[in-house]
Amino acid sequence: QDGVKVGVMVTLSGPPAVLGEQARNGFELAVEQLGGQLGGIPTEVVVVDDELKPDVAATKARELVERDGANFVVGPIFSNIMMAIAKPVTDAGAFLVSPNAGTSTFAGEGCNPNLFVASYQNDQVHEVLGKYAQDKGFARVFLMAPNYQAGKDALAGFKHSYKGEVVGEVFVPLGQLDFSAELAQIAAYQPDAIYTFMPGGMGVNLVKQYRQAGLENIPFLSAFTVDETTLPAQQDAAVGFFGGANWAPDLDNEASKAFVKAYEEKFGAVPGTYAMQAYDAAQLIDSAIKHADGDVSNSDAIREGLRAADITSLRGDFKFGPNNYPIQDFYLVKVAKRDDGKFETQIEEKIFDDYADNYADQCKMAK
Amino acid sequence: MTNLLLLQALNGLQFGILLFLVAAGLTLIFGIMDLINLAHGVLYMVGAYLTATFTAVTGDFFLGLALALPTALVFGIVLERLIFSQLYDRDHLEQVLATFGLILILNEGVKMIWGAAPLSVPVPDILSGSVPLVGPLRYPVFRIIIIVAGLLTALGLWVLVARTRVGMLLRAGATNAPMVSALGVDVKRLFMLVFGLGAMLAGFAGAMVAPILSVEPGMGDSILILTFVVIVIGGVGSIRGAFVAAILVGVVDTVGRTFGPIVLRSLMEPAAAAQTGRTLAPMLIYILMAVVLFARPSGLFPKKGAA
Amino acid sequence: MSQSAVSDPAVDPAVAADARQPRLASRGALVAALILFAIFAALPPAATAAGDPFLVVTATRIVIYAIAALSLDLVLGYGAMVSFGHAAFLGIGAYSVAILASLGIGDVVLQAVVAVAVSALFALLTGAISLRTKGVYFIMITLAFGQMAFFFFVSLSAYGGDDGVTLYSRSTLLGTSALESDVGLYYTALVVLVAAFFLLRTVVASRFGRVLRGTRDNAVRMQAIGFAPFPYQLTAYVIAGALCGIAGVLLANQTEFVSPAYMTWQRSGELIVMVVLGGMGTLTGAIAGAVGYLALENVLSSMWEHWHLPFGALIILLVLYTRGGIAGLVGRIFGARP
Amino acid sequence: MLVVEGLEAAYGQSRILFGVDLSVAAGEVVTLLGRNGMGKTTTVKSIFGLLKPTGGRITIDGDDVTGRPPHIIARHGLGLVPEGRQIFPTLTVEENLVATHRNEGSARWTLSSVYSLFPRLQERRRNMGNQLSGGEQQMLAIGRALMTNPRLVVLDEATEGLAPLIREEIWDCLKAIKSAGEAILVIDKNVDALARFADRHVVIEKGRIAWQGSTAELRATPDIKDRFLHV
Amino acid sequence: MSALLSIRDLRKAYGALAVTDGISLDVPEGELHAIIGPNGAGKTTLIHQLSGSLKSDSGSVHFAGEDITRLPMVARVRRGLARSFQITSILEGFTVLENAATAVQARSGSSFRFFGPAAAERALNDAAMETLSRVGIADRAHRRAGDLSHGEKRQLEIAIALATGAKMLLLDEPLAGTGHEEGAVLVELMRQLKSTHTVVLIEHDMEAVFALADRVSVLVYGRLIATGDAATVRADPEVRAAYLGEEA
Ligand SMILES: Nc1ncnc2c1ncn2[C@@H]1O[C@H](COP(=O)(O)OP(=O)(O)OP(=O)(O)O)[C@@H](O)[C@H]1O
Ligand SMILES: Nc1ncnc2c1ncn2[C@@H]1O[C@H](COP(=O)(O)OP(=O)(O)OP(=O)(O)O)[C@@H](O)[C@H]1O
Ligand SMILES: [Mg+2]
Ligand SMILES: [Mg+2]
Repeated sequence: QDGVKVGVMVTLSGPPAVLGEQARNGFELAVEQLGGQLGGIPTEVVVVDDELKPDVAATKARELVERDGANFVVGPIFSNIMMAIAKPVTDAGAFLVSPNAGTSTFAGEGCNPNLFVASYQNDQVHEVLGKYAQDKGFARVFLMAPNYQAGKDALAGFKHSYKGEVVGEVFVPLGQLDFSAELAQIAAYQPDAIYTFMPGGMGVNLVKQYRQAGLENIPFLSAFTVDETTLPAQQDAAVGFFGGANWAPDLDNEASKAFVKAYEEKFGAVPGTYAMQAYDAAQLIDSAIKHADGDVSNSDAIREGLRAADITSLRGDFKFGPNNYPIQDFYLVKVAKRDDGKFETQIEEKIFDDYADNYADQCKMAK
Repeated sequence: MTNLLLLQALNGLQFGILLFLVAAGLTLIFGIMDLINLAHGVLYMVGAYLTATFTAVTGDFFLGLALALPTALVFGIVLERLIFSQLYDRDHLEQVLATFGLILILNEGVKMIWGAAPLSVPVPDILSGSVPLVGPLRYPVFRIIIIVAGLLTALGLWVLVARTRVGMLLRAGATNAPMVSALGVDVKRLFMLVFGLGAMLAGFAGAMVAPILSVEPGMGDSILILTFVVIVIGGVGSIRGAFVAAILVGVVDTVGRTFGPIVLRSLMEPAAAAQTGRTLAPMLIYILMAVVLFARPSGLFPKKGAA
Repeated sequence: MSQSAVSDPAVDPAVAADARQPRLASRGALVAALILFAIFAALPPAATAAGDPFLVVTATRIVIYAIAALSLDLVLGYGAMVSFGHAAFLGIGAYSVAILASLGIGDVVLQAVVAVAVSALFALLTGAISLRTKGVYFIMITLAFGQMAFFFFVSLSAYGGDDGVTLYSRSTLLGTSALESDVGLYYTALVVLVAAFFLLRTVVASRFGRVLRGTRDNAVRMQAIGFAPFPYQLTAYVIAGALCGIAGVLLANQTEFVSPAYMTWQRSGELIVMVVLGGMGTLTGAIAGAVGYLALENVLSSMWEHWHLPFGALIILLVLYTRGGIAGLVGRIFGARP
Repeated sequence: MLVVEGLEAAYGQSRILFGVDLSVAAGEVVTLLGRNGMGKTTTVKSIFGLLKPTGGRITIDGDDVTGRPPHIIARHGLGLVPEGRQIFPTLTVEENLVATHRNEGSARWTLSSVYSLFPRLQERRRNMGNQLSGGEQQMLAIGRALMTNPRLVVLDEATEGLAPLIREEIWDCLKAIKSAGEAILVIDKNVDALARFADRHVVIEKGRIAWQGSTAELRATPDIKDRFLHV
Repeated sequence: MSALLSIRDLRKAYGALAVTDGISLDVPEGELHAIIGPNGAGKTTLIHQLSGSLKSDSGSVHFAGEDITRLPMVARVRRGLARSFQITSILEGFTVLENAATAVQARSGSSFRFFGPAAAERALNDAAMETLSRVGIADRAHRRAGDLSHGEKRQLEIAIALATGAKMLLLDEPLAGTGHEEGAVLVELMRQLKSTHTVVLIEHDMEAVFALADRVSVLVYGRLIATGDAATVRADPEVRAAYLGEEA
């Protein structure tokens, strides 16, 4: 079989569709810039919507690898979908390259030779802010996250590197609209800072209401709450709020600058990490195929190629740890309004250098 | 602590009124006209999007609102002509099916027109900012506006349904439309206009929450269930019931969420308390609904004379 | 909107036309079902021949949902009990697999027994409470219980909370690994479907079924002739729940993954949609609905990013221009013939 | 004022009416007689557009209303007291009456005049429609029709379930209506009572007009009743 | 002689309005007892209370010596006390035959049978068919009940009550809405029933009442103002004033 087939499985329906679209765009942009080819061989990209339904995703994933004979599956955005598709994809001998989801499940004992995470291990981003809060000497911090697995992991991650006093720890129902109750508590506690993980629409609600409640004088530390996918809706309300990331559009390196420029021209929106990571995922696959001299059927060569991560990542330093999760730098980012009126996160300071996740050592990769 | 409790009660009240505002249009279409309209949520979304767009164009929230409302009305009437007018005499479940289809269409349509990224509607400057309450606690002005809007809507609806001839004809038509027309009333036209009104109310709710909530595709889906919960707890067909239920849900949810854990901690050791609290919090309103319906199988204010 | 003798909008020409229509209709439904089953049975070889063996995987999913829809039709179509929390049983079934598997009990028969037991118990408890209410109130109170079940599993960190758990292998069938092969799983599901269909078909025609249908029609009258609705409705509810639990067991094996996402209210809604789409109270309709809904979803979603648009439009058209869903449509086409 | 020619109607496939002719002149009282299931109500439904006629022609004061929607037909001055009452259960007695009240201006029938006809309704004015006794519902149905101030009242079994006394009052009321120059089309089994003030009688048999004639003729040919009504 | 049905001081009020206001009455086995009275007197309410579809505020009802005041409707039917509805209540979706057959099923064996088509049970259908012909709508047996004409529905209403096999029937205006011929059939039916059933009959059709009733009670504003045989009641001036008028 000549040529390579890549299935891009991301969430394209429902509110989170915007994340999926960024990832898809990022990946397609990369393929386009590589001349419509990955590893110099004819490339077919199939985009699939996982509908954010694990069982649908599982079936569609099998369809990709078993029927359509995809060699790589790039996806997904969300952890619970990752749980559903990892097995079918890797069992079929194909490679799963995640442009965002990075659950701990596959980072430790559950690590898998055919599963590569091009983003980060979920906890790391939270640790960034924990570390920052620690270094900054915030004595009293208020924590808030949605009441589901990722939310619990988030606060755990923060506390991993924050040792100060947690004055309040609140889990709000998923999809909560009105945060008055929580904001009232915050106002009452008057903490040195709040830390929150409030993805998607919830983040938009929270940021707007936080500002309206007149709490902006309390530092707002967050993860996946103020980023390029939500800023168009938060706008000025989010300016000055903090996030953590492995990259930001203003990162000072050539590749990144070119990428941001190209992306904005093509899609008229500021790219976020989702787009960046998908772009890198494409580069990784490209390099891997090259490494295998275009023979995608040679899994071992492909695997070596991926492991080598012989690419110029948009985020600068990038390599894989023993568990196929990245080792990279992490930054504190801050929301700013650009001269052209658009909003983006900008790098405030580097928090971790060549940072690996805490599960890597538990991974006994079966060769 | 106590004045925090008070504040939370106030927040609950405010959230309840917000819920009623969103449910208002549905009390008309589902409660009174007895049409199970799952598309209520998407109409609410459309209202928010229209407001976002018109506000962006005109640069003024109030202008945007003024343009969005009539547009929503017309939109509702068009939908009524095309689809709903044929659903009145249908089985409830066929209505469910058709309006489910409409949800899919409108959600997708909105995504195609406005894109998947959430939109922004800034709070109008005059209404931004907050007024001081006890101690360090402050209260956003815009919230007060929402409360006022909700109360006015409630009053208006109640008068329309309980005190006017239109209201009577609506209730009559809902149980036996052919008979009403046999007595010389153009039920079709009446229903068309009232449906339009319901759609406009949904749109109004969408417009009012746009500045505090994320305007995004599917924003109506989760709120849809809440609105039905409110109407059913209150007793289908009772405006008063819907209002009381909305407040009840708002308060129970808010206060329960914030003080439930504290109560639990006094009952069991922290870890377990936290765990139970986390498990129960999202169930609260459903437990509330189950309890209410168990005690009062036709809601708090059962419709009088319902066969 | 309630019917009224003044204009009898309910009167279906086909029904008014022929006295023996009901019996005819049910015979038609049987034939249609048999045809469907034949197609199902022939699918795997056909798919292989057509060089698309993967079709079986998609078909398995359809068959499993057909079972769930079928179980819902018993309460919804024949008992006028619109359960908006039916997906909870799907989830209970699926989790019985996951949890038992993690305890080292890997045989599907045992898992199914537990699934049935737990589902039945859940149905018994929630049903007993829900049946105090009627109509829309029943819809919403069942929703409430469905949501409680959902959030319970979301908070079940031991099994991944809302992230769910991956099954490391499919269940064994009486010690054999029959389910490991897709075709094996497919035929197992198909057998369950066919069995369920004929079981329910006899049940609705039985004395019990008659009481159920009578109560749907006019509960007051049924009481006045000596039937208390409650025990019959509750029994039906329990049967439906148990059957749907089995569907859950199969679903877990098909996706080899279990998560609360199987029991969201949206999922319950989809089940209702399938039944109504296919035509309530015909059993065959429920199967047809599941096939129609999932096949359409499958085809359209692979064709166009904005597939929800045509999908929604089709559903609306079906409601507006056919009475009684797919079954009604088919019935009319053939009924029209002299 | 009402002229029905060759009226045909069916429920789905089952045809019920096969060319019914009948007419009611202004100020005239016409009865529609026939056994159960012969098509009386179906005729009424068709006249009011509640059932789309499959054939024939219906004109009111000359203009063709065949197939027009019910409210248009009703606004031509027709008032219906339907079979089986059909009162609105979720409205109070008073609301039932005022909801469809028409021609307020030249109102011959107003709330007070209906109440004086049926004092019982006034006592129950706050009751919901379905919180009335069968007879009270019947009174309400009649009152409701009168409140539309029709020029032609159509009563389909309007005295069903009414106590003898009330029945008498209804007859008197109909006489009054007649003398006020309004027309009446009435279906009722109390033929003798009707005969006291009706002008013409139409007997319908299996969806066809089997006989029609004046009260005098009806009295003159007693076998009519035996043949068609089995009295 | 012991009464089959004996009512003591039965009351039901809606708010201030006492609808049945201390009714006491004995109906001996085999009697056809008619209750007449103005509209809104409380007749149907009394039936509701006797059949158990409405809870009484106070008073007692004994049936065949047993106190059934607190029993639910279903239990009373099972003891042989069945009713018909003034405002037609039938199983519209069923065929006419199935309507009756269902009623027969209620008294013959358990209905928790999940196998074997009920529609094929000869015993049920024959018994049902027999009742249908007794009320004179056998020829409509296979029609959808909802498609019957009003009068036909009224006949079916009686058939169902009859099919329950109860030994006592509470008939609420069985003749209302039936034409002359059908009315005649029903009157004849009730005459036959007298030999087999105890009947409480509510009617506004005086011809029928005075032709059939062994005894007649007159209910006015929730109170029994007179009870006795047809002739005496008919003669009673109070009754004439309150109810009969010139008629009869
Ligand atoms: N909705 C319906 N669908 C089908 N057939 C019907 C329907 N309503 C009535 N029929 C049939 O049409 C015929 C005439 O019915 P209609 O109601 O006109 O009789 P009617 O003369 O009013 O009798 P009644 O005196 O009992 O009211 C009857 O045989 C009846 O079975
Ligand atoms: N739910 C209710 N609430 C209030 N009043 C009621 C209710 N139901 C019935 N009533 C009143 O109770 C009185 C008795 O009603 P009932 O039906 O017993 O009369 P009835 O003797 O059967 O009259 P008819 O001969 O007209 O059927 C009526 O005046 C009615 O208005
Ligand atoms: Mg009739
Ligand atoms: Mg009565």
